[in-house]
Amino acid sequence: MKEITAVIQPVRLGPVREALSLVGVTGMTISEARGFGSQGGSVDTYRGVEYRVDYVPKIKLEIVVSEAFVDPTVDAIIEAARTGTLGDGKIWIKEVSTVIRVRTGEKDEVALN
Amino acid sequence: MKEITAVIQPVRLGPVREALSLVGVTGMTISEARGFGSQGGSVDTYRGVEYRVDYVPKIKLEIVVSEAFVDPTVDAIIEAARTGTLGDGKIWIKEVSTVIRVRTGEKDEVALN
Amino acid sequence: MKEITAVIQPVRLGPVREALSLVGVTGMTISEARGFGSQGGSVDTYRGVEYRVDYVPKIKLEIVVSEAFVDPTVDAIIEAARTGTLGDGKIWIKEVSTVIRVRTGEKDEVALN
Amino acid sequence: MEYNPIYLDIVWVLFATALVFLMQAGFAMLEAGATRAKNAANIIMKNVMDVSIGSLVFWMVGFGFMFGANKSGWIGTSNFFLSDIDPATDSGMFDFAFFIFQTVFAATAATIISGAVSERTKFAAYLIYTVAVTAFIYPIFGSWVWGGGWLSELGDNGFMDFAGSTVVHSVGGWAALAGAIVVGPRLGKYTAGKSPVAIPGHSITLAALGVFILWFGWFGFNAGSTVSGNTGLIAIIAVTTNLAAAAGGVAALTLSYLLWKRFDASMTLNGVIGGLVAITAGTANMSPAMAALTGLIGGMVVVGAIVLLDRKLKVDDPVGAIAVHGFAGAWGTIAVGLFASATYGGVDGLFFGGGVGQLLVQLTGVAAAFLFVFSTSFIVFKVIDMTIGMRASDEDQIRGLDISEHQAAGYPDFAPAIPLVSYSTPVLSGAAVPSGAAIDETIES
Amino acid sequence: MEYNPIYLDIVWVLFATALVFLMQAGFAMLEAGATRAKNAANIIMKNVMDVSIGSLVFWMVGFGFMFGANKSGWIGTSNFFLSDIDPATDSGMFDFAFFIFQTVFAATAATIISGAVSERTKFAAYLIYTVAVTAFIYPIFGSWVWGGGWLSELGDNGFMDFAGSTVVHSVGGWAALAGAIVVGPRLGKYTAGKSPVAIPGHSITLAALGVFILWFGWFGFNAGSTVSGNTGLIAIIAVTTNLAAAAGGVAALTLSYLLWKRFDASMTLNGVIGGLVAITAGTANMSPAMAALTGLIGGMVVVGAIVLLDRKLKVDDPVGAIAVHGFAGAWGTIAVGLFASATYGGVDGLFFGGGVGQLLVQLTGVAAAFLFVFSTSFIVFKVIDMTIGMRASDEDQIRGLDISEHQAAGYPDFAPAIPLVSYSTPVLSGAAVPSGAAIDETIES
Amino acid sequence: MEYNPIYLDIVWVLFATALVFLMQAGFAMLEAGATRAKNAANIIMKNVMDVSIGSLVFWMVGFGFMFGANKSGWIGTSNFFLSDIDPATDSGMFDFAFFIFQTVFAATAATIISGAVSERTKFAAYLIYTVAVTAFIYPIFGSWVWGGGWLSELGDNGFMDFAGSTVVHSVGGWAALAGAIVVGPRLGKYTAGKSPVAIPGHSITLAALGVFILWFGWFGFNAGSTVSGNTGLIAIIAVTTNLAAAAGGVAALTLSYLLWKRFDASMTLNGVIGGLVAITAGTANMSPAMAALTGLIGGMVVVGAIVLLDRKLKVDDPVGAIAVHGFAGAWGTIAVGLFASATYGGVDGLFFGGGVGQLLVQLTGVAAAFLFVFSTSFIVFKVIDMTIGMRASDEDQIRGLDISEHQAAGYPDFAPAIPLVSYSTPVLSGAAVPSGAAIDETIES
Ligand SMILES: Nc1ncnc2c1ncn2[C@@H]1O[C@H](COP(=O)(O)OP(=O)(O)O)[C@@H](O)[C@H]1O
Ligand SMILES: Nc1ncnc2c1ncn2[C@@H]1O[C@H](COP(=O)(O)OP(=O)(O)O)[C@@H](O)[C@H]1O
Ligand SMILES: Nc1ncnc2c1ncn2[C@@H]1O[C@H](COP(=O)(O)OP(=O)(O)O)[C@@H](O)[C@H]1O
Repeated sequence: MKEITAVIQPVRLGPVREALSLVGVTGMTISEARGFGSQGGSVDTYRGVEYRVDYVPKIKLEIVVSEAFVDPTVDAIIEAARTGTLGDGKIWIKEVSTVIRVRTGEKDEVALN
Repeated sequence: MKEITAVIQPVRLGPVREALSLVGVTGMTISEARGFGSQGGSVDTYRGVEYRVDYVPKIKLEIVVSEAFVDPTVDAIIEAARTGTLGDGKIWIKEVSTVIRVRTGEKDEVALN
Repeated sequence: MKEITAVIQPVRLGPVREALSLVGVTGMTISEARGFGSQGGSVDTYRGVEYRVDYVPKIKLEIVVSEAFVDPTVDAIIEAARTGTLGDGKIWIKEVSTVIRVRTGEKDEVALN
Repeated sequence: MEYNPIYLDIVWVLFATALVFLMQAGFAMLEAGATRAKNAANIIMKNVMDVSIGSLVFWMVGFGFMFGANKSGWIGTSNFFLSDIDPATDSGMFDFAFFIFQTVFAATAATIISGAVSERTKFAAYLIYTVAVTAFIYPIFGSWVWGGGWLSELGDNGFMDFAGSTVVHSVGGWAALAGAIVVGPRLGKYTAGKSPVAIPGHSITLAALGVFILWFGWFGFNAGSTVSGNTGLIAIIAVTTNLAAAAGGVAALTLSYLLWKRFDASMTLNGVIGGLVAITAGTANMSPAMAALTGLIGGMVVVGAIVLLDRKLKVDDPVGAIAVHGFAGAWGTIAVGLFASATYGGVDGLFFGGGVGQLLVQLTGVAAAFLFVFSTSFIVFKVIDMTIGMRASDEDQIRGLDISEHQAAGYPDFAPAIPLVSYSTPVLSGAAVPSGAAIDETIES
Repeated sequence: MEYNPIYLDIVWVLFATALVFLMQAGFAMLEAGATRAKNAANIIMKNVMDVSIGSLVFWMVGFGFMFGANKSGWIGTSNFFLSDIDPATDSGMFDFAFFIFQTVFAATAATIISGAVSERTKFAAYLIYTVAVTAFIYPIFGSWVWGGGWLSELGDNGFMDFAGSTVVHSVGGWAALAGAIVVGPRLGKYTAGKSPVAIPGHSITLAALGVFILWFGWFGFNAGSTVSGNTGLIAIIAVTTNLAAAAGGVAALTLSYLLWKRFDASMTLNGVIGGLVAITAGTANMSPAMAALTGLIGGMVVVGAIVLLDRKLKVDDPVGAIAVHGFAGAWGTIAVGLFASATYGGVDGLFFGGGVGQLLVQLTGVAAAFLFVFSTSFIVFKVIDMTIGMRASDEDQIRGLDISEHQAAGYPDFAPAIPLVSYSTPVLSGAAVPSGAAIDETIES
Repeated sequence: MEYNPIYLDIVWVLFATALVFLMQAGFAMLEAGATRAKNAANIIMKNVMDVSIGSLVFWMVGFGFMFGANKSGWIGTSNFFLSDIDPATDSGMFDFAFFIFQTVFAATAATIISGAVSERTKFAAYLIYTVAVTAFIYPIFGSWVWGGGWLSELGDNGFMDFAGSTVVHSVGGWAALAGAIVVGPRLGKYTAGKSPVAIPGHSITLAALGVFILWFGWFGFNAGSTVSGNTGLIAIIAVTTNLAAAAGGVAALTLSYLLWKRFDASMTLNGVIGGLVAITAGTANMSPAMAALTGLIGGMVVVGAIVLLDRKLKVDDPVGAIAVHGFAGAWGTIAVGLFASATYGGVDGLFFGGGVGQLLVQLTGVAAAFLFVFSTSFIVFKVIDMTIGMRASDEDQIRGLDISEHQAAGYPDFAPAIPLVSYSTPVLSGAAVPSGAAIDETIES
């Protein structure tokens, strides 16, 4: 199984979730994050003093999937999250050795359905 | 060493932390998260228009442990976090190659005590 | 490629980001976290009843880097984040199999520049 | 010292002025609370600036157009910059008191609009409109009713609008309607299938604070409209005002519970204001019981109008200003023709044996307000839209107007990145759930 | 125009009415700020509805029970729906002013209760209780003191409660006590070992805003209780009110610093209100110095009562309403028997040579309030509990009443998922730290 | 009943007192909103305690020093604890009203300081200073102007400061300046290269609420300063007050837009207060047009002074109190010498043909205020600093004063860990961007 981490624009969360549902992903965990990268932040002002806000609001998705789902999941995210502008985000994939569903104690693939 | 990620119901955080202390886990990092899964969200209303809140509040725990601690840790979490209702959460485990304590520069197992 | 997770004191975020820029890290994702560890929390009072705040505010950094960057990145973080007091945080490293830039679909090392 | 009743009059008018002034804080909190955190700085800047600009403009020209010598019956033409007021006399001083009371009324009419066009209107465009409403639109209509103009001459008693259900509230409400139509709904407010999407505000506590402050201010708004403290009328006005507000809140809560089986906080808050707006016209002409009834129906009108605007007319009004001020204001003005009782203010309405005469006058005034204000406001907004543009870009709406218009977040220390509410999946009772793709189109593009 | 003092009376009463009305905003902000974010919409809905329902019910029946013709000395029996007021006369108008002033008083008594039962009471249950308190409990007790009833006949001067330390505040406080007992403590408030757990509120700024608004409103509450502007008494009342509030704040800060070595913000805010509640009875009968002393002790009473209720009696009062209104109200009423001075209001208390007579009358009134209000409220709450149920389920309390009762979060844009404060590990000074398992049981099950 | 004008005077003074009292809520919200969430409890505690302590201390000694018998012209020496007031007479009652009005004025002067020293001053140190300012510094300077002292005797008309641009606001502002200098800038406010770093406040909505409440309160502050309701003057005062506020807001918005091409919310809010502070001295002596001009310039003075203090003088004033109260107060006092018009208050300023006489008197008073208040405050703050210490440690500032001084967070339910704004990278227009290392040193060490 793999864990797919995706950092996306907050406004793309809706479409990404819809796209994931279509490819059969049934669960995920999301959290607020702030990104630093080529997109750059904004320059704000407070009483005449400017300051740079370096970190751009992002949403981080963590999705654990079985091997067979990795490619469709990644493709679905890319398609739904892409706007073509700087800051659309990154996806990265790591190996997961075990998954457990707390409620039932089921393990691995079974825990993911 | 392993990283154990656990997504649990916010209200179980207290018991989980107590349980972890009992099995000897001395550190962890937690963060707010929102979960999407079989639990489903709620249907709220705002001036007569209903809307679905898809994401359910969750707490995410990240705990880095040495091999010997993996099973006791996972068992402790499951026991303390389980309520038996939909949405109790998931636990998943990944391999960690290096751990460093910032304060001292200590590495790996030593960094975890 | 590797994913470096670093949990640091919030007030060290500025210096860490500067230090990372100097070693050439161009992107990262940060999020709010709360830490539990040897640092301990504070004991607050509310209308005469004391309560312990167990979790200390922390910032979590997630940085995906190619192998060559792992050591400079870790060293930069340690140096900039260290204050020498309890609670300076932990760094841990995991293997990443694939990285994709959403905007372009570029993969792996290329996606990281 | 000899007794001069004018001093108690001035004291009373200034007391009322202060209370009405504080309604600006009420509107600011209600509007900010009922919209998203990312637009909070923009909302409060609109509120601060409409009272600032409005105060200056009304002093320069608005007051003259409204209360200056009015030969035609259509507009006043003197007393600009208060040039007719003599500061050497006590009656001149009373005139200053009257002027400042009218100033805060004008500012109220102006600020009503800010809520309805919030979260997607450019700041500069809003400032220009504020000038138009406080310099011309509000004063001209006002002169017809309170400045001795043609509406004040209709029928036996003239058009009756004691404290401004129509003159202030409907005027604000219909201008808000024009603005909301011209600027269009917020990005993401309607799905491609045109179903409304709920976009809850960011703080119910601030919204409730705003409502309590408005209710407080309304004691000054209505009872101050006697512009005299030497009259017992102010007591019955306070009674009718409070009962109508209470009844409006109860009605909105009950009706929304019957419709949706929920104790809807936002509707209840709007219902209270609806009750207050409704009683404003007849506050000095009704018995307590009729006032409660007027407020009760006012609260229901608000619920109905919100649903009508949101679902049928597809007019996006984030705070409910059009329903509350436009519709409930019209209802309250009509109610005078129905429920007025000679025992209280000398005039009988239809249900108290006064016939339909006054009712027809009331309907005429309500219609005149709608036609004049909606059309002139629509033109002004359209002209602004075609020149500097009314609507913030989609990208700016996504980032929030705080950053895009003011380069500074309203809550720099607390800025949620996750829209915790998933605006993209409305579950409409009885409506088909729109497909994901359809929503996507509307919201993101 | 001839001079008629009634106009200044009406102006004064309406001024005071508006200020007392705004205390609703004060209570709403204080209560919302002192409770958790997940219950904010519920709290403010309770506040909006108790003033709305209270205004209507008090108009229908409450005012008649309280101030109607009272032959028995136990209850008024006329003037329902204000049927005895003649709108044609100035004195009828004054009666309207008196009525609206009394209405906002009744609403104050009602709203006190909402804080004490907050975060775990069903909304419908609360609404029913609001009807009971504004229709019967408050008016009946009120009739004994202010409606010419038996307490007003006791001793030489009758039971003295100028602006309602007992009639309004203790009545609210003892009803709150009954409610808090019947509904039980919030989920997680006590460990299995019955140690109290601190559950801090979500916004100290809103709580402080509430306290400042209450302090402001109290100038109307106390000085308005002359129901006349034609008296210099209102000036000394304003002085004693302010000094008592100040002294209450200083006392609570100092005492809590002595006890716990902390500058406790929440206690200080409660201390200010305690000072205000305490001076309310004797505000027109004491020297400034005695007023300061009454407030000082009032602030200390609040600290003591909070500890007593929270630790010994295990009564969970999230906002401190019982301590502040019940206990400090009782203290302030007794203080009249001790500190009243004939120089100020014609009556001497024990310390000014008046003997124990008045003190005994004061104690009788305080006891009567407790017995009548606590017992009737307890019965009403019990009946509600046995029929529709008072207490929200554990699951609903965990999710928060905003979602469970109103299907809408108070802060949809900012909803913290992590309870950043770990409610499960109280560190009680001098008490054993309870074991994890024990807490778990109480909080989660 | 015979007519006695004193009752209307008392009613008016108490009305004004209540409004001025509420300014405490305004300051609390403005200051809390303009600073970071982690210091919110500390800010509001300072505000609650300065009015509490100030009320007590001013009653004990301050009022006597300010308004007691003043033979020397330099300080009053009687009426401590109000010992000269006779409660048996109506005029004694008026004296109580006068006293309570002056109390809330003193509390205003005290609370101004809390904002300027916020986010890094120890709570105990602040309390001590509050005693000094309300017992001595404010009353002594006040006695020179309003207590029949030497400034009131200068020139033909004495130093003219109708409602306290200097007596209250500049006194507060210059004390704030001394405090801000002694305590030093907040950790991280200046880079090693001494460039200012922007540290935005945590809630623009609370800040705006504060400004609206202050504007509301100012109607009482200025118009109440007649200490009589039997005068038409209160009407023109309300007019000039409102126009100046409006003009101040417009000026600050416009000027900051010209300078930085941004609709700066925080500057605009400060500009409104600047307009109000500026008109306070001349509110009863100017035409509406001159009042608007005074406010307009007041708004610009605020913008200029903020930039001056922040960038050139390196004085860290988180809420802009020094610019708003010190500088705009001085400007407004001088403006009386320029714009006063005999038509309004009997005295002509320079531009109305009155010559430079009054202007010189005004300048003398402004200078006296600065010299006396700045030097005495500086000494008091220095003594506090050398004994118990003024400044919270760097570590305490990082954690926030809520935890370090009060052991309780202001927002326990919502506590952001990430400083979402990156305070460490100021982008100064026209200034070199300082290097990371340099900033690091200042901020973190
Ligand atoms: N090396 C990295 N490790 C972790 N997250 C990264 C990294 N680089 C970028 N990110 C995340 O991806 C987001 C988008 O990256 P950015 O470089 O701004 O745009 P793009 O990916 O379109 O080139 C960043 O805001 C950050 O959250
Ligand atoms: N595939 C997944 N990847 C990551 N997190 C998941 C995944 N599936 C579920 N979760 C997390 O676990 C939580 C509980 O899952 P859910 O399916 O609702 O209930 P249960 O695990 O009891 O069947 C979700 O809210 C989500 O946070
Ligand atoms: N085993 C662990 N797994 C994950 N995070 C940890 C672990 N131990 C500590 N941490 C994180 O590191 C932070 C600092 O650890 P702590 O033990 O308090 O101090 P130090 O690392 O200086 O000894 C904690 O607050 C927590 O966020």
